[in-house]
Amino acid sequence: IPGQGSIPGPRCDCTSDFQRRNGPSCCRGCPVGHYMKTRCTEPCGNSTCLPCPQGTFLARDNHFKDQCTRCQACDEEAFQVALENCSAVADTRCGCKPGWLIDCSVKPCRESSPFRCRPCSGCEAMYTELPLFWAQVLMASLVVLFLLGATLIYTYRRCQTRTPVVPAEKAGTEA
Amino acid sequence: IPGQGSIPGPRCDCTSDFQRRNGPSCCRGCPVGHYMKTRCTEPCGNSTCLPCPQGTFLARDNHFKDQCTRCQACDEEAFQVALENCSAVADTRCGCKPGWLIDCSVKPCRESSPFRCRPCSGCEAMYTELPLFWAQVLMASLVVLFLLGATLIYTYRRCQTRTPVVPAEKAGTEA
Amino acid sequence: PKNQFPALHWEHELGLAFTKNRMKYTNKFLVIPESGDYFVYSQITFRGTTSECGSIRQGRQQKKPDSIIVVITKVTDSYPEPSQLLTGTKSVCEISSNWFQPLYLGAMFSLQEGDKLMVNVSDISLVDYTKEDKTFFGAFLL
Amino acid sequence: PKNQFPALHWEHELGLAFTKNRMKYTNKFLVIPESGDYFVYSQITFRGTTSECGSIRQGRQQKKPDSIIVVITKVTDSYPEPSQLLTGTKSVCEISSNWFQPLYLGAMFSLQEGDKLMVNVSDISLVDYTKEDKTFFGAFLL
Amino acid sequence: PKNQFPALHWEHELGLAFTKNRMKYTNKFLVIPESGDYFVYSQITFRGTTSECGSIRQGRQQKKPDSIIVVITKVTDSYPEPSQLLTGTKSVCEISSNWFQPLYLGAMFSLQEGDKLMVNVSDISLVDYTKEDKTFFGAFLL
Repeated sequence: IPGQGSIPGPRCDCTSDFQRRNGPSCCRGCPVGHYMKTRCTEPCGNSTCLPCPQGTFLARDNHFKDQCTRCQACDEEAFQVALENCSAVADTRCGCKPGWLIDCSVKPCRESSPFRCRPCSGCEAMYTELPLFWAQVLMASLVVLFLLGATLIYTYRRCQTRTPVVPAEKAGTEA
Repeated sequence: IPGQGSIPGPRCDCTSDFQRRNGPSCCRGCPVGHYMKTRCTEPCGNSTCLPCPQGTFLARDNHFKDQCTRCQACDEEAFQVALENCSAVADTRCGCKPGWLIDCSVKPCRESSPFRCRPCSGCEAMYTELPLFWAQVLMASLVVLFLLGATLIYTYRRCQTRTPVVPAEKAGTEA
Repeated sequence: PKNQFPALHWEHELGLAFTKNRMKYTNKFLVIPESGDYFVYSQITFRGTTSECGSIRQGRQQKKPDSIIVVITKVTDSYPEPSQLLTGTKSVCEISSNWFQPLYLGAMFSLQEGDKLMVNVSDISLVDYTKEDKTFFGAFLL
Repeated sequence: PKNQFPALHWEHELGLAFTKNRMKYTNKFLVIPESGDYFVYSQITFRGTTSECGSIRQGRQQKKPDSIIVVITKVTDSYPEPSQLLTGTKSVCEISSNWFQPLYLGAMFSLQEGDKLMVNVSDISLVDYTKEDKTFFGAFLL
Repeated sequence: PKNQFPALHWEHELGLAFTKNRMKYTNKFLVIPESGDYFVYSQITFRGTTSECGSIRQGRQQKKPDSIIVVITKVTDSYPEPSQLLTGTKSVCEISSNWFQPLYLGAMFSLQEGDKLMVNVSDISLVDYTKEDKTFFGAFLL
């Protein structure tokens, strides 16, 4: 009936942070670490929210998700460890044991890229200043130089031994 | 009623080139560059045909296809260009700019094989008889040989100039 | 027709293979019994010995790969040319003495009664037809 | 949001593409018209020229591969973060002058009316968009 | 039984995983609740460090590749041996320091009430179990 005044109940216009349109009615969302079991029955009422089961989480609040997200597992084959175990409010944080280094498995390395953990003793040698390739180039040129030098000295010596020691005063006449 | 003579209307036996069985009735097909919107209603009538929308084509006529085929796109990452843009009656024809060569991406190369375009200036050098790698190896060994030869000749010459010409009869006493 | 790749024959009765609800198989084609939306799928396992591209002996200049291609093609009375519904295409340049790998395809299409589906491959000699669980082809009405 | 991979645009009307039964496509998203179980699938064909990893010239020390990734992501009003439904991820270290390969994904999910699905890829410049039978994305109610 | 490959354990309740309409999951098996045609599918993402085959240092002689295999197997009361419904098999000979790739399978089968489906893999240590969107297994009645 047009013009019917509505009883001035608590404001329920789905605009405040805590009430959001979810399906037909306007409900309070679920807090972090909880999933929505059932929607609220009366306007701006509370949804029924239950805690995320072990092995799942939800990191945001005031939501209507009916399923918690699976926690990721750390890749033990790649020697990863859980720096932070999964909780109802945050995913597992995988990393490396103290003294082990993160070695990204791909290039370019992205936030979600797979990685392996390497014991640090190995990583000093790997992260020497001079990348391996240039070390090889350096070695090769040293060898070549050495060889060249050796041939030079050898041929030079051979000249020396065959020439008799020329007495100083005769030296002039040869020029 | 058996034996009922049929009125000798226009022949509509679905055998002529323009009338073909399509579903219950026998209709005229759609022309090239058009798709069939709706079938003909009376025997051997015209189907309702509409032009292919931008980005699609149909290259054959007298057909009942209700959807035009998507035009292919040229692979810009591989420097391809549209030699002929897609029209309602023909697919895009992809190729290379003038002065660029088609470099098939696979071996054996087929009609539908992917290809890249290479600037021609580059391609003469690339298609020299002697594959690039062996040319490099050849060059390198020539340089090394030249260097060795030069050092030998230089040192040999240096020995020669300093040894006086030894008269033949004195040669024996040195051995 | 666009691609002249050869079409494969299929077993349609023995073992895991079957046709039902008026879906027919004749001469390399699955024949659609009634118009509607169908999910069409196929896996082809390819295998071969190493190609020239993978033999890295003749120096390091990078070679062109071979390729394996599978195409699910529709033939229809309403149009004189077949159309390519699904294509799986992969380059092959393996350094091992031999190689094998599958290509899987699957998607939904609106098909008409009488439409025919076939599977074409770039090289039949590379298809591993030895086991029905490795190479297969099917369609069902949604 | 977890992965900041770029999302792909899709053609949804021309050629083999279509939307029906109130399934909508807007601005890179398929919009779910009614709650239920859906089969969601996609194939992305990637192609590229050989990466640094495959060029074995500079000595034999094994290199890190590049990678190609496709993710089918759900965006929903009920939760402020998108969730990854399906991920195809493959390392790439080809020795040939160029390479191309598809990644296919498909599975069933319980989706809500208004949920939006998109396809993200690690590198858009590697996606082969030239033909609709090589790169596609779809969903249907079971 | 034909292939002695180990079977995988699956999560069937948490995250994206679910069972409904009397489909059960027990001890590595999906149990078929009623006879009918089912679409069965799975993706396994494998990952590993480079095998001997890929290390090209020891001379150029081509080596035999390793392989990754996934098999969807049906176990039924009506017959004492399991039967292989779907097999994905790929050779692996990567030159990069590590590799990762998925194998996807999916097809329709006529199954009986009580039939059990499992997924076997050639080497469990190569399976990337870290995220549910990369490795999954499912079936639904058509």
